[in-house]
Amino acid sequence: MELVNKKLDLEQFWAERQEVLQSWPTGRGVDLEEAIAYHKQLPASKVMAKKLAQGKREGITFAQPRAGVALLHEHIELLRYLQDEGGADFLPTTIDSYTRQNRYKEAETGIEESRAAGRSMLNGFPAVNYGVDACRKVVEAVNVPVQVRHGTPDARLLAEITLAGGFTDFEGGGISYNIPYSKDMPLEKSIRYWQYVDRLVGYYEENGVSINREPFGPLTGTLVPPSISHAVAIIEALLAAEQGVMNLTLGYGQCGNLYQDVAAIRTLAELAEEYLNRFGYSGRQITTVFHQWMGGFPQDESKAFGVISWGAVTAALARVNKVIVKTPHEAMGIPTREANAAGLKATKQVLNMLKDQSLPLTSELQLEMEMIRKETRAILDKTLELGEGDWAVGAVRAFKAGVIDVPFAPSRHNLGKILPARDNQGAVRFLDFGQLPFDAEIRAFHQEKIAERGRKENRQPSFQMVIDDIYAIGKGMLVGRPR
Amino acid sequence: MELVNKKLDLEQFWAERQEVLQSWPTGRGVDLEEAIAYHKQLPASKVMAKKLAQGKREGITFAQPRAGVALLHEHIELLRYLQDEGGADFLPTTIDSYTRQNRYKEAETGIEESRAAGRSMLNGFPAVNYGVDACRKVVEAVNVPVQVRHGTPDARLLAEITLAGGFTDFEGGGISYNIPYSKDMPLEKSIRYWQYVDRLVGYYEENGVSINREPFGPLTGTLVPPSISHAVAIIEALLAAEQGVMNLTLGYGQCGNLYQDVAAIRTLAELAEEYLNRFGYSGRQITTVFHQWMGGFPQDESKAFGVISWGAVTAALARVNKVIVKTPHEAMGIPTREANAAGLKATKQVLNMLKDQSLPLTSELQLEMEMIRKETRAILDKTLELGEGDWAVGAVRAFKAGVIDVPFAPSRHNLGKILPARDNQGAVRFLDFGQLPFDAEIRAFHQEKIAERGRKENRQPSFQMVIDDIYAIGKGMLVGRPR
Amino acid sequence: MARKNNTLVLGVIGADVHAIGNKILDHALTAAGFKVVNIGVMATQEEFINAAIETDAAAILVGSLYGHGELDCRGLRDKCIEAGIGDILLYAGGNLVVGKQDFASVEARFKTMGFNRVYPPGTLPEVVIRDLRQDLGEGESNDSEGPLG
Amino acid sequence: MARKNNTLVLGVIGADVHAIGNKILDHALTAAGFKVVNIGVMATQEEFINAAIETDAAAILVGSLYGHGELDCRGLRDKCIEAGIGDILLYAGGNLVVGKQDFASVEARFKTMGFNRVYPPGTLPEVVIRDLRQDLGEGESNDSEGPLG
Repeated sequence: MELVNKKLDLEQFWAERQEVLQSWPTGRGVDLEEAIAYHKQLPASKVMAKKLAQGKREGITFAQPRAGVALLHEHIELLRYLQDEGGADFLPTTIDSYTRQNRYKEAETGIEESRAAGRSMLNGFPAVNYGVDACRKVVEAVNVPVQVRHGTPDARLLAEITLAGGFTDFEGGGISYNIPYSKDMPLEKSIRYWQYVDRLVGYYEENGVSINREPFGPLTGTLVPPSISHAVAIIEALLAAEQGVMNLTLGYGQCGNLYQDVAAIRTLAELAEEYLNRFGYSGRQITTVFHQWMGGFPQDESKAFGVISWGAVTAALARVNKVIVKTPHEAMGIPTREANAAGLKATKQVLNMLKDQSLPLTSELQLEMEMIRKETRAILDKTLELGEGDWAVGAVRAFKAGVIDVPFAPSRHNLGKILPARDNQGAVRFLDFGQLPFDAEIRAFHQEKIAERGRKENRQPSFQMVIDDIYAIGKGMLVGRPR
Repeated sequence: MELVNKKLDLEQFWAERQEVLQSWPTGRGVDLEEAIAYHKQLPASKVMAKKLAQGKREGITFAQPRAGVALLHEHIELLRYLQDEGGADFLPTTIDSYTRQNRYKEAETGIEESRAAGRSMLNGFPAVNYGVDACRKVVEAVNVPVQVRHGTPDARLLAEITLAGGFTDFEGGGISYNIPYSKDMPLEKSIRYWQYVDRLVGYYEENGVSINREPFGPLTGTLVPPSISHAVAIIEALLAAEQGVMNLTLGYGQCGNLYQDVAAIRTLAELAEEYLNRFGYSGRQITTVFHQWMGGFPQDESKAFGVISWGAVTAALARVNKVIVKTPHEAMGIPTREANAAGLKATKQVLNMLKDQSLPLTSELQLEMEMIRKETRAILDKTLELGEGDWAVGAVRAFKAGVIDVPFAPSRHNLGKILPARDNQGAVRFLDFGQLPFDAEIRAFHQEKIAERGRKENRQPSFQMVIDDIYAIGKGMLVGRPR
Repeated sequence: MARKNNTLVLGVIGADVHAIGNKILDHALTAAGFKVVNIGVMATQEEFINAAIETDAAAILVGSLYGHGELDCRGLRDKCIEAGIGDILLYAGGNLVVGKQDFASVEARFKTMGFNRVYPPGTLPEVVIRDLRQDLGEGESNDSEGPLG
Repeated sequence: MARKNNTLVLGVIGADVHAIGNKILDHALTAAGFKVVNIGVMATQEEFINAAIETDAAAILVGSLYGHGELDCRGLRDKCIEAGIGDILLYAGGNLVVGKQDFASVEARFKTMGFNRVYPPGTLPEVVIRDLRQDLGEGESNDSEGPLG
């Protein structure tokens, strides 16, 4: 099956669906026409795209936690707590790692072990094993839109079951849920799988049901320069739009420097709209999501509150549409529900206090924005060239050639040649460009920024800077200065 | 005794000292020459002015908690905990409210009741009752400079005992520790008392001992426009300098709007140096201190962490020299030592993460700075005119005339005619100017800012806005929108 | 029980100088139609009682924000009884004790001390106004400038 | 006891794809003179054991960041014994369990499972390098490229 960026033929889609739904017994519980009817009776307050549209109009930054446990009644309790005590504007259902790898038998074992142990032995909610009706119990137990969050390269069955189950937002994409989440999965395959997911969402849209799609912005979550994650997000938006997706939330993970982060959020929606319009996908609703610090966290909970709140300040000043919230237990693994609500409450306090403030467009901010635009366009335009006009083909070839290259990715299909490091103000720059298609101006900008740090620290730029930067935040610092 | 801004005659000072030291038995324990020798053997790391100078050179923002309990051994344990667990750069000794009113007998009862109850029944450390040697036990038990923080209109004996006790910083001033802390005390008297304190500090300086002085910046701590607190701080700096004070830290309490707060910190040292130089007091070390949110706090600890961290972000971006830290127990009264350390840790995490970032000088920031300069100069210049060239006389007459007017002050000697309220971006403006000597340009600026909020909220500017603003933060908001 | 007037004595007790809540309450209670006798900050028990007797007040509203409230308020009900105004309403509010303590236990201690209503920090003026109307026998009526005034 | 080489098998076990610590450790251990056989993320117990046999490794370093480490690591020591490398060093590190648990109890559970060293999240490469040198009989020597290589 040859990969092309073209809307899947409906008959071909129906045929593929039969296979997908038969891959695990719960697939038989999906009735698409009945699911469309189910969605149509959901109140607007439970539909992600509608609530996002309202927030965008009113300038609200919404807060959403991450959460998911193995047992259904505990998962529902957890979400209700995050809604009632934490004040979550949107709720998640984070899927466990076995399900992300389509290892449903091991997920089943995990459910059984969890029942036996009396605590969750899985790191998320195994939605496929539970099936459509259980998902609807989750949706019906809460008052706000619920999103599926996972990290699944082949999420076709998961999408079928959770969307039929009434979830109104589905995170991921053929690149963003492969390169940072998989070791061997070829991009051709994952992009093709996600064309299916997007085609399914497109079918819902064609039948009057709004489903929001959210490419996973932070990628590996550590020292990812904005132009890399922007390029991936925009390619996934283009691929999704081709399949009929109408509502997209594009993401970006906090790097830590205020100006770079605000510049990244402001350019993300703007560049996405530029490319969507240029390639004929007009009328899409584009919103943005900011992920609080995805790197290492301090073990101390008070210090973690500092990291969380700094993310909240940046989200507020960037006037992003949604922020994904960390918890004070971040360094210790999966948080208690109380810790999860605590992260939300600290975040919402900051968002509320800053809701009338923003960062004015200064020359510093304009420079950051302009560099992100140039870099992102350079990557995107070279990708399209490699794909001979086809974004899907281009994406595969661009990763092979290192034209798109994600730092610290586990995938064999990522070249892994670029090296990011912080500059003297903590912004993430390129220490090594690998095979990125950047011109002399862009290269000179980054080299000078890194050199400035080297001079300040009296050392040559090297991989040691990268190690120092990664461990720095656990010691309370952004820039990893020489020890 | 007529008040004039003139360095106290040394003989007159010695005579007054005898009275002061006899006002409570522990006064007999003060030997000034021995105290000077004691200070000279303190390491530089325990001397406030020296550590502040180092931080100012290196661009460090230091963090300091508030803390004080009734029993000596518990107070020492508390400070050590804040130093070791909280990482406090400077330590406080907050004095109890009875001592602040020179009610040493009631403080004695408080110590006894505390011993009986096994917990502190006072809201601070009664340093006068304990005397010089106990103060030195405090200073010797820790590794960082210790400051006396109180709120005492007549702090002459407290200064004698604590400075002889080895403390290297003394907060307060004849205006800032009267108007927000006292009901009946005439300004003539408190300013005169503080001339004594400053003369004592000047005497230490003349004998080679650096004692830092810190006028209390936040005043009533609620909706105080920057120009009001700047004017008071600068007058107190001028009065202190006349008495020989060489090291001054001027303070400002967070209002909550980033640009206004950064503008306030940046103009504070600049204006103080301008006036000190203009009136012949050159070569003074001027540093700045930023007080995290002094108004009502949310009861929820996670939300309180958000408020604390937002203060830390502002402190870092303003590049202030010191920040006074709140605790997650703020709304509930005096915090546990763990909560106090928690506030410090969250704050230091943010300061560390942001230590390489600052806010560039944009046109928005320049406008805020320029308005603060104009307002402060208007108040100061009118004060000097009223005083016929004498700052002490001018200060008394300015308060009487309402040329300086502190919102929500308990003092009868404060006119209490101005009304502050937030504008649409949360900056504190004047709703009613009272008798402030502002020209048409300044008035128009504030009126338009408040009118903008009124239009946005579809209501006439009124006292209800003020009430709403005061309760807003407890509900997570900065601007109190109509309910 | 119905009171003969709606005069309130408002003040901050002890060595406490926190004036913000006092000024806000003064404004809000006045706007709600009560006659407010504000004795300000740093008020003694005697000042509260004298003001209540002089103005024939129906209630004394004691604020305390600095943590010494428990010491300062002890014996106030007894002194009211001695002064012949034993049945006056006593309200207390603010940060009444040192340290973070369970509010229910603080409330219980103050009720034992003879206070009719006890409020935690951050209480809105509306709540106090509603309770005053109820305790003064006005029910939910907003007609506070009527015959009762 | 002295080992015959300083080859290490490094990998992330189970369905876990967290690659950052893996890449950092690979770099730091290599720079410290160890021969690192990095089998990457999503490695099975069998892949660890096969790589250790093939390269005659002295230690297996198991990373787990996603919370399933306890399930994934169970039985690894027994399989090593069955495969004839029962005395190989086993290290584990990362977010080994779901939820916030006392690290001492996590460490105890993993030691019972046959692991020689257990590390909490955020452990610096230096710590692992120091322990490896000690367990491999190199003492505090930095001469890791000497005759032992």
